[in-house]
Amino acid sequence: MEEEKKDKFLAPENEIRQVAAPDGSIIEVNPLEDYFTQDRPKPYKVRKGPVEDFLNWARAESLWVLGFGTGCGSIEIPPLVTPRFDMFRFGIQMRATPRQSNVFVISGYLSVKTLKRAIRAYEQMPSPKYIVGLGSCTINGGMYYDSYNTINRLDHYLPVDAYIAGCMPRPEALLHGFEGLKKIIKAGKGHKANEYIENLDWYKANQKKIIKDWNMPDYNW
Amino acid sequence: MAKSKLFTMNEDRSLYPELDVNGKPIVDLTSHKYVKIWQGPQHPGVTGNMSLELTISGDEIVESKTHVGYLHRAFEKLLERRLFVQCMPTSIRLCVAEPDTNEYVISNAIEELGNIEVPEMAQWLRMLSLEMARLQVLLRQVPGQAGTFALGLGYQWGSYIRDLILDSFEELTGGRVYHMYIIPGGVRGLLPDGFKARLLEKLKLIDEFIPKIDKLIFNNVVFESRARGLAYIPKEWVDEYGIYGPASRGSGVSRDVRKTNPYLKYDQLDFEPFVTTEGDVYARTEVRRADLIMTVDLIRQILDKMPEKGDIKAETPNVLHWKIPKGETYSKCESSRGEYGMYFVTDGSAMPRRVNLKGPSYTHANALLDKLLINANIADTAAIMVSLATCPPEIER
Amino acid sequence: MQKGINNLIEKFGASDLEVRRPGLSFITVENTKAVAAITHLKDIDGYTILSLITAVDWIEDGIMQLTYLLNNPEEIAEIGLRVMLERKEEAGESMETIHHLWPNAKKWQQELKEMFGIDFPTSPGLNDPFILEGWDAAPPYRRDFDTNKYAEETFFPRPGRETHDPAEHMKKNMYPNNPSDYTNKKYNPNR
Amino acid sequence: MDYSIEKFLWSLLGLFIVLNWGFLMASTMRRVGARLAGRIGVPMYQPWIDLVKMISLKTYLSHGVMYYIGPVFRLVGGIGMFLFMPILVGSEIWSNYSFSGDLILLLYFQSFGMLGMAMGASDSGSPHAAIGISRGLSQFAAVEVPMTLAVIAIAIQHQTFSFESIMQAQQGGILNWTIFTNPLASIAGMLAMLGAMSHSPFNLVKAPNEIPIGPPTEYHSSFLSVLRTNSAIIHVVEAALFMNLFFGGADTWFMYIIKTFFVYFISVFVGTVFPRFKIEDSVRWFLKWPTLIGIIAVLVAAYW
Repeated sequence: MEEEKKDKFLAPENEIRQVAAPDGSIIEVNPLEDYFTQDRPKPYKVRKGPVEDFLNWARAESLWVLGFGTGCGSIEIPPLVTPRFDMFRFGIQMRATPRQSNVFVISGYLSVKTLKRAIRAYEQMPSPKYIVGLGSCTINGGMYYDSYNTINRLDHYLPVDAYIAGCMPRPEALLHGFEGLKKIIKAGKGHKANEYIENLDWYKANQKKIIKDWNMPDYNW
Repeated sequence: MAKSKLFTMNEDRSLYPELDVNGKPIVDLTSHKYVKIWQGPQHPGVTGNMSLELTISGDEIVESKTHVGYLHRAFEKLLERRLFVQCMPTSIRLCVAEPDTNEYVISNAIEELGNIEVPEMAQWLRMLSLEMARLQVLLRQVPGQAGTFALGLGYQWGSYIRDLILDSFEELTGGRVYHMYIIPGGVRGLLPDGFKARLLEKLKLIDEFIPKIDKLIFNNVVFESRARGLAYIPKEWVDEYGIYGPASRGSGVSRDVRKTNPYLKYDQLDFEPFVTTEGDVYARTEVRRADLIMTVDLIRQILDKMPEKGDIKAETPNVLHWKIPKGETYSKCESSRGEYGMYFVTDGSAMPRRVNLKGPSYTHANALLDKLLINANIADTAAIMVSLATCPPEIER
Repeated sequence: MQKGINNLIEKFGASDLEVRRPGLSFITVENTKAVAAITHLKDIDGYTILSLITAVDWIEDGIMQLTYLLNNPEEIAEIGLRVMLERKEEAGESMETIHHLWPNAKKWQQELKEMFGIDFPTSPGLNDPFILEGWDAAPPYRRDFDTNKYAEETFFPRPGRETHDPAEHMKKNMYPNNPSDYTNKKYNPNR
Repeated sequence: MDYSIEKFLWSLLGLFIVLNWGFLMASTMRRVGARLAGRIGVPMYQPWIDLVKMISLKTYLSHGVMYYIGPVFRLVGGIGMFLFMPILVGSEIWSNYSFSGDLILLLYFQSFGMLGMAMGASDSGSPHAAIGISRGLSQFAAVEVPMTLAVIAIAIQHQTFSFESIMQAQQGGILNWTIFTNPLASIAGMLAMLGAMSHSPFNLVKAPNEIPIGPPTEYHSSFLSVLRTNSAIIHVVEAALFMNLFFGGADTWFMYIIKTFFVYFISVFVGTVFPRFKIEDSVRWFLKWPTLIGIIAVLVAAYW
């Protein structure tokens, strides 16, 4: 039964297939196992002391936000880079790729389809990484509490450092939320990424409960 | 017309993949000639949360497929579980860029089926809020078109004025993005004291803004060289593909609900939508620029012609017990992207039976975008999407 | 406008004409004649724009209604063509496809297949996922699919959310002595 | 050439100054751009914080050996350009390792970093990186043509391939600068500079809303900090290269900073008001006017 279900949603490029090697021999390729590492991530060591305090200060003062507008809250993110709000003043910048960003702003509701992409993007970010849940929808489902396609509680799927309430939060609220995140990081508490890795099984079980077509490796390095 | 020559339909296609019966190229990905890349959903060049599955050969796109559904919240299902008054806060979130049109189409549908006559003052105020919403969208969109070519300066200037317009919205309605000003039966409030003078003061900034972006964007050599001839839409496609609004007016077909089916008090205003025949990205940007000027003019006319006082809301039944007899209607208005309609069915109960929203992006972003992107350069995808003003939440709702 | 409707009634046996407002009418045609009627409207009567295709689930009557909204830009008229299909318990109503008339139609049909389970044989890409991904429950827009129940079972509702029926709540808290006051009172901000 | 430890330490000090000046210039330019848009912009010290933060990231992953070597090659390209170009005119301690044919070596080092990046980025496995790097290499090939022509014209004019001699020849008054003595070569060279600086309209290598963000898509943490360090150095050094060739070089550190700032400012200024070219337009543009001017400059220099 489990096998059948898996096959139903497997993307064609991830199917097990025969490939001709350069020397002419035929080899079997299972993309999910051969092309992706199956390694589990390990939690990093959290240090203490003045050096770490300085590094935490640097992490807080240089927040690179992933440019991924997941929901309707993303309409209030572009104003942050324009004259009225100008978040560059506070060392907050937008990055286009998850590899170079540390902050993931989940801007509003997450549909199941987007949650899958959000998990992939989050897992690719280098730690320490932070998630800011924007809007009521990430807290308890908000407006869409009874929708079959949007998640209710973000913290069951991804570790959230800070929530910004409102529907939708104003850009000022976002800036305030970033200030709050900075305080958390400077106090040395911004290690939710470790929590995610320590409780990976719980998170993965929750994620797999709603993402029925899990055609990706367990941890997207 | 000579400028459109850059785009020719019958060039030599011998180097390109063959087409199958549906007109889709037959692409063999194992031939090492093609690469499949995804633009989106996490991609700064994609308008909103959607993605394009592109098969490219070099920098050229040979096949494109739009993927939507990342923003699906099942509005139409949720509205079936809401009272008519509860529909309002939910429905305005259908399209976040221009929520006022949602307010209007659903209020209008409810009024039409519930036989409610909207007072005149309320109609003028509705028109004001719709035009202000269009204004704030166009202030982002016109310079945003250059932003897709990495000329972000105009966008910054435009956003500054847009924030001022949003301030006016806050004065009028209390909300910055979601206003819920238009409600079934009328509107929520009169103009605050001194609102007119302050708004007119802000409109003067736009008069100064237009010559600035003319210099920066429309007379810019690089912008012209990239936008001219890009994503040419022939006139014949307008009906076939269901193209609305600025995109159709860029191709020489005047489609504007405000003119064809005048709603509210649009028949008392003096305006003529701008039409050009070139059909490329530059033409569509020009149309939006003309729309911006026209919207400013319309707001001035509205402020001028509107009565000082009057009823702002018709009497409606108690909203908690409001039942509407069985019926169906299609209520539509002109949004900044084109005709924006809502098919509304009631069955005599306190909740709608079925709501179906039809935004122009549904047709723009699916069949049309797939078609326009073929043979385009991947560098131009963002520009083509923005020129069609695709708004994914109105596709999947 | 009138010509198109007359044609529909005479040639295709359409019935139940409902004129909603000048320029918008709804009319019912039999499902076997629907595609012919749409083709006639498009090619001869000038209804060249397909505004939308959607479905309404009349579960209590056992009817699945399809609505094709066609627009005539010359006469500025719209006709909503209702097609009544027999509703099936387990989805899978079937209707002829019109993707050959408009390239966009296949997307609507794809959506209807996904959301309502209505089948349009020979429509290209009908079974490709469009909006939902990895969906294995019943088509969600059918009336018998309970979205609240599904959401509560699938997602993790945050404890503490209370739902009040507004009518009951107001009766109890605002008009405890005379509930009929509440029912009769009308809201008028001008007063 | 002098290979003493003392010389090496002076060069290292120069590199340190140039690196910090590069960071300061980067944030200043971002502030200038922000002012045009009506914003305040990043704090002056932002690049240093970014650098510390990138190094302090805890996890990183690798895509193979070339992935490591790519940023290092890029950095070597930047440092190499710095080391073989004299910093100040006529100064013994600030002359670095310049020698009589350093101009040729410098042209080579300009492309060295790009090639290293090409290897590293294509190993990172991201299709955007591959597209970005193929764009970058084709544009660079086109930029090199007018650039080399301008350099040849100047070399013919001064009959030398040595920086020191070219800089010395421009001393003694503003009218001795190459931009006045050989305007054609200067125009070709400055147009090529716009391409070499990778600012809009020629920033299609990193075009953020087309191929986010080109070759460094997969680079993060320390790898990215190396790239950032390099870009700080290379912006100053590129500006210094054009300053030395066309604007008379600098005789004090103060002049060095002023002149590199303004040379760099030209490309930022152009970038703020022009959208981005497509790669084919860009290549065509470089092979048209700048190349033509460059050829005329060489002919003029050779046969006048």
